[in-house]
Amino acid sequence: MAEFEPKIIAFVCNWCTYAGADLTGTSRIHYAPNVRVVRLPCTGRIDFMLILQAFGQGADGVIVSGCHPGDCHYTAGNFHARRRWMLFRRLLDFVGIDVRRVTFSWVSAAEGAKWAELVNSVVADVRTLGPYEEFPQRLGGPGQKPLEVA
Amino acid sequence: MTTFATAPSASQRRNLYTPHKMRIVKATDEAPAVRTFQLQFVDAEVAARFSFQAGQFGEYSVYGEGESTFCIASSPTRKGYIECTFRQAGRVTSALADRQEGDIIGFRGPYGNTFPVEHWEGKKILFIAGGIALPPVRCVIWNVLDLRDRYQDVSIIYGARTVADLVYKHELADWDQRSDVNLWVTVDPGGQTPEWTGKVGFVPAIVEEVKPRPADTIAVLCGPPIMIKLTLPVLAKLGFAPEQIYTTLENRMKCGVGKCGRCNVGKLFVCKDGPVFTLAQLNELPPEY
Amino acid sequence: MELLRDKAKSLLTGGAVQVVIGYAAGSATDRFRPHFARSADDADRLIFGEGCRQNLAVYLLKPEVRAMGKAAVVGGPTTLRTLLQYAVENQIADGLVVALALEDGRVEELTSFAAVEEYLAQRPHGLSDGDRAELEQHAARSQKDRWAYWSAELARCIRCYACRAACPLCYCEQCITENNQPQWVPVASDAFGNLEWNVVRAMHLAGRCVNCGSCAAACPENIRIDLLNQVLAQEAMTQFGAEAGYSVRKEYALSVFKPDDKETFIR
Amino acid sequence: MSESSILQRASLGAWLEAMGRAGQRVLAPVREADRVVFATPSAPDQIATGFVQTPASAKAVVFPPYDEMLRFRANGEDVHVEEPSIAAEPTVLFGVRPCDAASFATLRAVFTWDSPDAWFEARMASLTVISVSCTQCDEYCFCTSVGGGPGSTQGSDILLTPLDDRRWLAEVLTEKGQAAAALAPQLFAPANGEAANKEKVLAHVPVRFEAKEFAQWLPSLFDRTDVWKEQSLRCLGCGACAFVCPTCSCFDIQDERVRDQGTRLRCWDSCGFRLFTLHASGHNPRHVQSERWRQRVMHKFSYQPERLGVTGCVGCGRCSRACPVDMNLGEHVRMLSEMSV
Repeated sequence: MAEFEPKIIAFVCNWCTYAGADLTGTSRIHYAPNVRVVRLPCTGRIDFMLILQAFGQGADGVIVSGCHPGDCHYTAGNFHARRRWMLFRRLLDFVGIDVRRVTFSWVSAAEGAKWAELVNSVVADVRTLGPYEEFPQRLGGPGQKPLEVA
Repeated sequence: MTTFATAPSASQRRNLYTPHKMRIVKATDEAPAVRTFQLQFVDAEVAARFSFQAGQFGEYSVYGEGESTFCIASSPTRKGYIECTFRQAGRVTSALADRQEGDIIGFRGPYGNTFPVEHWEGKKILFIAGGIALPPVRCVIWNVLDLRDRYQDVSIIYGARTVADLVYKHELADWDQRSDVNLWVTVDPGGQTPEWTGKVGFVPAIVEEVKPRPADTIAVLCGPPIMIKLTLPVLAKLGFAPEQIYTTLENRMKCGVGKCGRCNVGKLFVCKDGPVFTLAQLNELPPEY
Repeated sequence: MELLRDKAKSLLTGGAVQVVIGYAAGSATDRFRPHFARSADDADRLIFGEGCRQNLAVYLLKPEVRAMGKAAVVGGPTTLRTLLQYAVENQIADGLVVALALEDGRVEELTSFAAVEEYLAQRPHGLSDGDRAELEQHAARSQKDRWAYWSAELARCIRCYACRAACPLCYCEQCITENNQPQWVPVASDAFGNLEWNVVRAMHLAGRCVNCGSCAAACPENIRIDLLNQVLAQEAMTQFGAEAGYSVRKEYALSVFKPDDKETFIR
Repeated sequence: MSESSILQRASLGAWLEAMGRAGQRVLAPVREADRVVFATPSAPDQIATGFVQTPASAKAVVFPPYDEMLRFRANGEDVHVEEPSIAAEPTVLFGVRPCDAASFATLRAVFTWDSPDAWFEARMASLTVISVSCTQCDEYCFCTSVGGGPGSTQGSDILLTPLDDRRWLAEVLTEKGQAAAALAPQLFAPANGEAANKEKVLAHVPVRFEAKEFAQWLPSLFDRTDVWKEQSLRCLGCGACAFVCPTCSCFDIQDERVRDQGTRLRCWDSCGFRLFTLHASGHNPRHVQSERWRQRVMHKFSYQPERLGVTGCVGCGRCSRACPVDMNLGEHVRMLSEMSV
């Protein structure tokens, strides 16, 4: 059986982490291709529901990353996000969702190397955790069990 | 991955919620955010068996977004296709508005009752419509005009907020040319453009100005609630009896077949006992529409 | 009970308020129902007891009740905390509501947010020992057991939204579940839709919930959804020292931040 | 068509096993945590006793909270559509109350009039209802006001009445009932006169109003907005009453999509919700809670009796037990019916 290739979704802020990831590419730094990057204006706009939607559509791991505190293009987006993440992570853990599959980080536009290292380590961690089969899949999605046809 | 069997052909279908596939053969932009689709059934067998009457509606679906309820805007006298006109308002209509010619959408119907056009033979017909409510009236207009000799005078009073909001602009021009149709097109005060030659004023005011005579006349009246509320007294003053006035109600609908329970006005289901009602019937219903 | 009824009558006959929102006897001996007393006779039906659990502050935002004029609302500390959270969220103006705080048979009339704040300051804060113990017991389970419990419990949710209707702080004109472009929270009561709804409900109340228990009391499936709010309230307390409904200062856990908020998991 | 016999309660296990061997899924009231729910009992003693009514109804057997109506996948301009099979699992619903048995007639009236619903018909056809008469009731029950009763046989294939804690009087009422009894004929002994004892053990459910007479009178109350407003002041507008109700059949049709594939679902809906009648223009024919409460009462006690000839309510009391603010339908309807005097 081919080795399990985890699907990782990364929600990143446009001004820092997305630029950082871009720098990773222009610096020819190789990193695991399992990540799919979704760009949002700010971590303040990265709604916690996006994380649930990602898992509900087949993701095995999620990365949420943005500007370091103090660097936010909108001044306070990442500060609010941090508080939300602190509460949301506790709720996910309490409900029994595997919080090891959700990674929060700050990656600035200059930290191309950190982005590569972050993605590689997340992919490695999630690969050991295996596919996230127990998370309920969204109805209508590829994760749905086959239909008993008329 | 499962192999997808195509849906069983119409005849075996017992699941009444599965739509027929229809292809968009022509898409026209009538007004800002208002489009008309001309649709043909993909399955020839369904096309052959399909028939409808003026006033009936259907559930038009965009797979993945849902279904929307519009009347069939074309006349039953025109074979081989149906038309629908809709305004982009919510999730489904926005998805519909993005569709191009050649795309496939779903259609369930025809549902609901009809305008009793055959009983109106030999009478004068007065059509009054406002804004996006012309489509449910237009299907009756063409039905009558395609059998023009069976009816006396045909008058059409149609108004919209602005000139750009008028739908079926080219058909309005056709009706204007015809000698056997009296047409008054109006725009709300302030909605006219410098080149505008039609009337200016709200539809109720224009009806008052035209002073249609009720004798031996059937009135078909559709428009936004405010227009209906202000036009009915005018017709009453002119002597129109509630039995002579027909309208079609627009309620939120999901199933279209009298099951999902939401489109009732009093004890009547608009999808089964309507959507076409006479004013006399509406007057007996509680004010729940 | 007599104290409450007399207080209500004096407020009503004196014209201080036009309606006293309290409880009256219900369909069975153990059932009580919200009661809108607008006359002295109505006031005679007011009672208060162990089974009175629906947070009556929820009615203060209903148009039908607002149309009655100035209201007095009966309740315990969580109802009072709801009033202060309403104040913080600009839902009701000071002086528009009279609170009738009930505790071991005594009735205290509080006519301003400041009075409510002071009354609450002398009462115990945070989760009760019972709530905390129950929460710890749930949290102490293994991750697998927690998921087994919650995925089974949330799968039973029938999405009747009684939790949302009963919660005084769930007052959005158009709830996120009613947005369908896109339909974030699925309409069907499947496993994913239920998980999404219950997490969204808890998160949208994070730092705002006053732990009145109306949601769990309203749930026809008896799902302990109040635990999801309590764990967030506890976390907001330990992480930010923030507790909803104890002050009129315009801040609560997620509406403000501190540049040096400490956390242990962000890389 | 009904023949009575005696069934030893101790022999229930044998009967249930016979049903299982015959490929029937058995659902019965089972105690789970602090609640009684419909589930497959692993043993007969698991079937709950000593309760008046289950919190949720059994309608999910024929009208589940959500149903997949079709699946689709985009294919360029075209769409592949796939329909789920209509086949239904043969099921025995054991231990429901006479009011629940009667409720299937209301659902059948809605789902089969005019254009029959394929799933409902298939599920009803493969359902056998074995109900147990009520020997106790509570303040919320009012089946006797809506044409039912603690020992009513309406809608049941077999009605069991507990004569004492050892024996049931078994009334086999339909072919399905005969087929179920025929799975273990040896368990049924002749009743020889025991049927007369049935009335003695039944619960006494006070009659609160007379539904037929009330149905005539109710339409004239439509315009009494003061009455509807006063009754529904405390109603919070949730869907608990509709979702626990055995005869509520209103549903929503929603599409779920993930990228290029998805499914069309039928989901439970309630007339108490704001979106139920909201027009795209923002107009809402029933925009305040008192109008929605009026619709609930009118639909069950006037429209359905008049249009479909069935009661819209079987008086099981679930909505009143489940309501967060103790809206008691039986009490409210009694008040409305007394207004007519």
